[in-house]
Amino acid sequence: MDVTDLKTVFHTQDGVVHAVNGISFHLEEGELLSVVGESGSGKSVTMMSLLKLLPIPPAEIASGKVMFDGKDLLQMDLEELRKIRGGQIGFIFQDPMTSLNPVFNVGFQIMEPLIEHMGLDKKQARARAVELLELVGIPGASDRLNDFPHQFSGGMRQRVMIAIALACDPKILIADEPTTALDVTIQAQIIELIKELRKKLGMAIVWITHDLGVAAGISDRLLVMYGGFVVEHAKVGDLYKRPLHPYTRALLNTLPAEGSGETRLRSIKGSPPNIGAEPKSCPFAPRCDYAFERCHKENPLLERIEGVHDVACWWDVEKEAPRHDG
Amino acid sequence: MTADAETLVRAKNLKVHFPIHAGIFRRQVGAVKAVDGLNFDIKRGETLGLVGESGCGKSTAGRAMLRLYELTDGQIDFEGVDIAGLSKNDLREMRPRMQMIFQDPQACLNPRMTVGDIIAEPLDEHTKMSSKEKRDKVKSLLESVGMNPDYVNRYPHEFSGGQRQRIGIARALALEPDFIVCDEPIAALDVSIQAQVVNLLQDIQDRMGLTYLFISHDLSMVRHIADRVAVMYLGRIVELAPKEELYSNPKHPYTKALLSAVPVPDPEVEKTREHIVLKGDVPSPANPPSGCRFSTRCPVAQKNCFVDDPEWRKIGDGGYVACHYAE
Amino acid sequence: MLNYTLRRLLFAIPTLLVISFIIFLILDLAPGDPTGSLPLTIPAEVRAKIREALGVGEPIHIAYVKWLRGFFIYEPLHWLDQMGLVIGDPSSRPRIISFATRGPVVDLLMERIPQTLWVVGLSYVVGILIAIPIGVISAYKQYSWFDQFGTFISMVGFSVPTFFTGLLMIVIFSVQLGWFPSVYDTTLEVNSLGTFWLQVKQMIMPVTVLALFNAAQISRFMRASMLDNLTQDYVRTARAKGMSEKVVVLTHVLRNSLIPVVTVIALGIPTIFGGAIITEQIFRVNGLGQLLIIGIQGSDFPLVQTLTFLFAILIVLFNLIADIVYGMLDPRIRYD
Amino acid sequence: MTDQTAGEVVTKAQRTLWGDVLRQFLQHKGGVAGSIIFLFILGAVLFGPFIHTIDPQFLDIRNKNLGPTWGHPMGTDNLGRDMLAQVLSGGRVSLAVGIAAMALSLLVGTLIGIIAGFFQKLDGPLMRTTDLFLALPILPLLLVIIMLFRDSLRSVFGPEMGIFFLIVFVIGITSWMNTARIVRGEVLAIKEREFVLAARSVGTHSWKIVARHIFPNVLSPVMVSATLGIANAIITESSLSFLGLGFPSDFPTWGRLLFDGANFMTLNPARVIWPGLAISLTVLSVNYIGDGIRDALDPRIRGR
Amino acid sequence: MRKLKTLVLATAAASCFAATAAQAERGSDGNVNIAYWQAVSILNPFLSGGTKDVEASSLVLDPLANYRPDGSMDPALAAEIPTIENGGVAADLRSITWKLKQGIVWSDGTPLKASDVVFSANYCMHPEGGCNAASNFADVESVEALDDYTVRVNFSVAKPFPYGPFVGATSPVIQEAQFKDCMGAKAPECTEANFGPIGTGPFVVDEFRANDVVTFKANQNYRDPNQPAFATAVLKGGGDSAATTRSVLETGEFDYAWNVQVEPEVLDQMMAAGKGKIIAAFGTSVERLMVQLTDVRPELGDLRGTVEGGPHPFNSDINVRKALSLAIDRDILVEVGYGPNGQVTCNVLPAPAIYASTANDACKTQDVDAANALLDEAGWVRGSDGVREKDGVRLSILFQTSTNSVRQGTQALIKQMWQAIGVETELRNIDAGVFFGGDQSSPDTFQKFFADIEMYTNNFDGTDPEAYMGNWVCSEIPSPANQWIGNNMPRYCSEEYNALSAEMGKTASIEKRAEMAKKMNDMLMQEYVMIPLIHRGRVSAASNALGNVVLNPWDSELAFAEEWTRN
Repeated sequence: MDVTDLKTVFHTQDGVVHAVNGISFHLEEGELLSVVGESGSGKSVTMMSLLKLLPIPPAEIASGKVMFDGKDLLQMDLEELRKIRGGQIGFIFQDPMTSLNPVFNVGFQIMEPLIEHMGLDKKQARARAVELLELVGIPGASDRLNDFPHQFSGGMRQRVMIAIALACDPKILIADEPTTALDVTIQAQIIELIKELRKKLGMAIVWITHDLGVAAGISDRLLVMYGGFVVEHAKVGDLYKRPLHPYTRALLNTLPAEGSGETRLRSIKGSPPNIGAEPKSCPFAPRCDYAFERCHKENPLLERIEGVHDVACWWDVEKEAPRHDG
Repeated sequence: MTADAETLVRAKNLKVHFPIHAGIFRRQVGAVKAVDGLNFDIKRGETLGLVGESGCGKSTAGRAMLRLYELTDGQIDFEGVDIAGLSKNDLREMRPRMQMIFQDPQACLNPRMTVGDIIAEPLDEHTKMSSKEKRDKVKSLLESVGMNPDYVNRYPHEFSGGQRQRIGIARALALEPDFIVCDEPIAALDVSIQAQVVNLLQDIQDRMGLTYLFISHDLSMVRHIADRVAVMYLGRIVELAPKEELYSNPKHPYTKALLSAVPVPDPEVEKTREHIVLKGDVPSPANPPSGCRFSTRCPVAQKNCFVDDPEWRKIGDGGYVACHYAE
Repeated sequence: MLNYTLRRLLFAIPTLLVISFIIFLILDLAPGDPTGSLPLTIPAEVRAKIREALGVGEPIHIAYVKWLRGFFIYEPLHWLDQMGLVIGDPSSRPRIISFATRGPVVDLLMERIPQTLWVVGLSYVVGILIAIPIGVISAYKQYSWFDQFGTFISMVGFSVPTFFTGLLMIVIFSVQLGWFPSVYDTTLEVNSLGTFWLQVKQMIMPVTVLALFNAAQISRFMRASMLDNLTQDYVRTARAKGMSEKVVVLTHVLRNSLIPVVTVIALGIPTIFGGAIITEQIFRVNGLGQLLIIGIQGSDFPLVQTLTFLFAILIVLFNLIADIVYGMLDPRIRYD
Repeated sequence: MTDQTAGEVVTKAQRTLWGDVLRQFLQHKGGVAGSIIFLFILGAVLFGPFIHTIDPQFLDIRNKNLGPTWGHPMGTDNLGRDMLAQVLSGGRVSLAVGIAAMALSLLVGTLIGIIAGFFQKLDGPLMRTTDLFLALPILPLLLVIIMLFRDSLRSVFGPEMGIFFLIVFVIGITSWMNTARIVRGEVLAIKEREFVLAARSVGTHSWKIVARHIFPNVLSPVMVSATLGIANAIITESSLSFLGLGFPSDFPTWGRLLFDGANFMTLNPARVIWPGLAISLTVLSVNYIGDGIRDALDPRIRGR
Repeated sequence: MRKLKTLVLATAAASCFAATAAQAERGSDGNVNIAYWQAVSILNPFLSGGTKDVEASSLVLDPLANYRPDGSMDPALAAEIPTIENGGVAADLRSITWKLKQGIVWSDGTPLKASDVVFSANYCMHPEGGCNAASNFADVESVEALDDYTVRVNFSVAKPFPYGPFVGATSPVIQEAQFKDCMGAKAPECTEANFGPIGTGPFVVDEFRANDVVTFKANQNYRDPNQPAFATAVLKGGGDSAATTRSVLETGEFDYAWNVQVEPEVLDQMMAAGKGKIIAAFGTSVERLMVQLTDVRPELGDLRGTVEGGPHPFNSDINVRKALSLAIDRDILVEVGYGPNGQVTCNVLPAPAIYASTANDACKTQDVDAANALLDEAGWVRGSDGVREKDGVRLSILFQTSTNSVRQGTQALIKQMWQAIGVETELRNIDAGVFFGGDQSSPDTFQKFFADIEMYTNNFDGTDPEAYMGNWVCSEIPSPANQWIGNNMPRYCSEEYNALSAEMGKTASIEKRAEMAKKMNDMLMQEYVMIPLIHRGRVSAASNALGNVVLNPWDSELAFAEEWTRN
């Protein structure tokens, strides 16, 4: 999958909100790409935009191309796109409590895409659903098909969500903060599960999270987003060892380091930006310790530094000097 | 656990059960044992971290400490006074000395009140200040939590999550309490904001000599802020120890699992680290397992764990644990 | 769920007793006299005799106990008698007798139920059938012209009194066009296509008038409920699964949106039995509503007491049913 | 860099909550149109009689059943009364009844809803009372109330005001149940919100919690039922006129005008069109205002 | 409007003649649809709740004699009308002997016997039965069967007008066999009999739905082999007067609509559809104002509205009463509310013709100036607000009547007329069931009359005014002592009037009786204790397709339904 210059705006009564501002990235087969950012950084909106899952209006995908299997998803009509959704690309959402329909049993909800996309009859779909539940580690799968979402615990519900997303053997799995609403021990379970499934099924995964710790453990590559932009992009090892964007650095710094003995945490001043009008400057500039004149005037573009390491900043933190002179 | 002058708050056999009514006549058929026998004390000026997963009863315990829930059993000594047995009026007298900071900065501020009114509410209740005095006090409180004092006439929805949490803190500080229960004060905040709030809490503690009960599920934050840490599981404390002790040398298998589940923001470490993944879910507090409560999920459980309730025993240097096999 | 239902049922009994007593008290206090519509040529002494014979002046507690006994013991037993199961001596059990007709009130009610159910009930059904699609489309296309138009029509339907719309329809369709009868024939027996057609023709106008009124309210609820659910996370999940919009809206959202609406509908059912007083009067449907108004106008206390109490029972019952239906539709409550 | 200065400037200009609601309301076309029409009607019935000065009760029998003329823009009825004057003066009554009855029903409904929601022990009894009121036969109740209180009210307030109070009372007392149910549900939800807990942790008295924290937050559903309540009360009053209860017969209200005119529908359509239009427009506009308020108070919409 | 009236009368006359001419075969004319806007509750007229029940049951039950539309008596079940001349009425006026027609059978085929007549009397006179025809049996000592076809009614006093029992639809003959177990307290329990009495009338009950509809079919045993012309009849109840009238005149769904109370202009419009006609006839009904002569201020408590409570603050002044009457333009009231179906009247006893006085006709013309002069003279001076007052008493009238749109129109008109003479009026209308009911606890009954003026219509059954004129003797004054039972609403009390009333009860000669009745009428009129307004016709609507329909103001409108035909 290849995404270029994706822009999504929301038309609200207070004016146009630019949630995603020209994002480009690609996803290779079988890899795990993490998208990291705070709330409001546009990471979820980006992923929703790929498959036009946002309510239109108020949302509008202003520009961009999403090439998948040689076709632009954004140019497809809804019927074609439907086959991709659920069929080729599976989705897992943040809150397993509300993401499952409370009035249908989980069997129905798993079988729905199977019947829709794979043309299975009810019996086959049921058999497959049992397989899937077993795959995601729900004991007593065949009995639990008739249970309703509220009869599952949070972790189990997320497993059901995963089963639904995996139902049609998708090539890509997009996981939107799948563990944020879960407890640490349950989070650990889910992460283990995803790792296993990845080994078994070999699909590509986009993993959206705000937790740098989680991302560190599972990703191949990372995208760091801020204010609707990708500010840094690197392989996992590079990013943690050598963060180039001041935001990435600050973010890593705020985490209480083990045994550092520091009495105070290092924080980022201010609060995340309210996304509004089309940004004309670096969105991080108001909170940035390195911000200089240019940052307030011009929006930095993502540029390749070396290998697979891109950053969007006018300041070179390593040299402690502006990246370009002029 | 000897009583010394330093102890500010002490919980003894603290129990909060919520009755379950069922049947045609709504007879009580059981109880959700949200908090089932806690014993700990908090020394003046220290921060006790209380960690555990959702549903383990840590928030209930925190609220019970301020007697926002009626206790089923046990007592809470606040400077030697058992507040569990106080009358409503006496309790009201005590209120200014202990306050609370809440989890959800969205829900803990009344959306229809101005910031000034919100912060002044405790002053209305417990002081006889003139409105001018109140206003000045509110302004100074706002300043002390790092907010512009001109914001008094604004409404909560105009602020971001972090700012709202500051307002909540200002409200808790208004009566200059000795003891504050912080109920997951950073859980709903963005990573970059969490640090700001934690720093603020620490600053205030230093400045005013406060005592905190810091409830959180975020082990790394607790590690940063707390002096001692108590780990809760299913209505009980399974381990309590000074933080270095607890983090470097956890005794209880649950504490060990919990610590290993926390991801480390370092891919190198993550690659090599061995995670203890617990099986299954937390049992229902309405019907906790017999014996050790953790026995159903414990990787090292033996036969007697399913039968005998482990005793709350002292271990190591100032630590306590409730496990048959911890050493 | 069962326990809950039983508990509510048990609670309903004292509630109903209190309600019945208060209804009784109000009617006892209410002015009016069953001899009011007698011709003035009948002298006052004779009227006094008639009142006496009817038992109008009885002390309230005696009348209440008599009525309670009649309603809860004698009438059910009488019903059993008619089923062929005679318990005790039927002739020793006085039934609740209407002042005006000197006939058993319960028989009167039974006679009225068919046309009330046909007309008012059908109008409710028609109203629901109109309202649900309107509500669904209005919500799905919020602020579209369809939504605006539907909102406007339903508000007009709600705001124009039925005595006006009813008369307007009669003037247009009965007087000017002569399409439909203005008077409802309660004795019509449907036994052929011809009589069925007659029945349809005579029901069209009253059913339309009432259905419009009902549809107006229900469609508003439906719209609100749909709007609530359309923004839920599970809708996004369904779309992400690649479900067609039809399935998303008509299966996932509709099913959830119907839960509160069905409750509202269930709570509205007692009003069917209460009849639509004004509409029944205009088209002379002579159902329960008309019976009630005649009873009130003629100060026929036993009739009014029984009818209003029946109505109270239905309200309490359908409150209960609404709760149960809610539970049945919503698995979260069903398995509580 | 210290975070003590984190009190960054709030980007937007200072806005009060109600200012926000108003702004949002003004975006709602239906709501704005409704408000304009409602204000127009209100203005017309309040000030109209000063411009159109014919006495609505004056019978001009030689000029009965007139169509629209310059002197009688809406014609006259079968007793020669001027329709415009009657519609204007009837509007005063209908609107006054509508607003006052709505206020009463809201007051009772909100009070009972709050008490039932907040004090768990009273919940059962109060909700059963609500059932009771739903089951009350309105017509006999009205007769009883009119009989019991008419004379005393008449001597205190005069015939029209006395009946006005009675009608308002009856409509109010028989229409609060829905509000009570809605408010109760709302209170049950708000009661669990943390700011109520926060107030309790401060030691605030129960009644103060209700007044300060619960009541302001149930206002929005109450406002919505208020608009519906006005419409409902106007319609109920017209039904009372239909049943011959209510104001003296020469005292016009919209409902009575419509009812009296119904038989003259084909003879003199103006007799039903104008009062019918007045009722419909009022109800319609008030409903749209209600819609607007609901949307404006809906945080999900406002947040967008 | 004038034209319409003559037309109506002409039709009435024509059909009178036609009645004997056109003869169809029984059951040949199919179905007749009759609309009553008050639904029928019961078909036992003795237990009925109103006129509609009596009239509906008159299709099934016959009395011994009916009144014809011209006021004469028609022997229905009797062989002839008993008179003093033919020896049927005893010379001492204390008994009347009826002879039944031979060969009359009940609809179930059993023969009608004198014992049935005796039973009917006993049924109604039973003290616990609550029979509403009991007044027809006033002063009846006993009823005995002399043989199978002869019945004698014995009175305890001399009865100059002995045609109370068994004359007119209110006191028909019911079948002993059917009702013998329904005497007294058991009367209400005989639902089946009350809903489907066996009679001797032209129709038998096919199906009865209380308060809704009655279907009848022709009585195969009816005494005239050719009657009724209709095989079936449907009597549908409910709606309002305008609606039932519309269903005859405009939609043509019904053949006959009872008791039309619709504003004249609306009626004209309905008639324009050409489907039916209005039939009207004038009986004794007079819409009148009653003037309260006693004080009704609430602060009097129990004495309110009683003679003991003292005289009325202003109504007790005859000048006021007279002025009120003078100020009313009755023509306008007729024109607006009644059209051809009302006539201006100045008498409370306007008919039959021999009883009608002409002494008071001056009231037919309104004279506001005279009224004003009268009040000025009597010392009632206009205050600043235009309302007259004297000694602190304002001429402010509370004017009550029953709820009915025509009455409310009349009220409004009168209010304005009185305004012209400086009298302020507050209108009140009360639900008819309360107003005309005798509820002791209600302050709103017309008997308690806690108002200054009240308006309603009254009349009398049959053609004899004796009992009616007896309404205004002193003993008829309603008061707490007699549980407010009494017909003398104005609380008028005059020894002279009492004496006249008593004398009339002893007088047999029609001419003398007429003279006395007129005198009593004039006394009431000149004292202005009652202010008559309109002599009201009974008005109904009939389809053009219905033949032989005449409105009968003296008896049930359906009393001669057996003569109806389909044109």
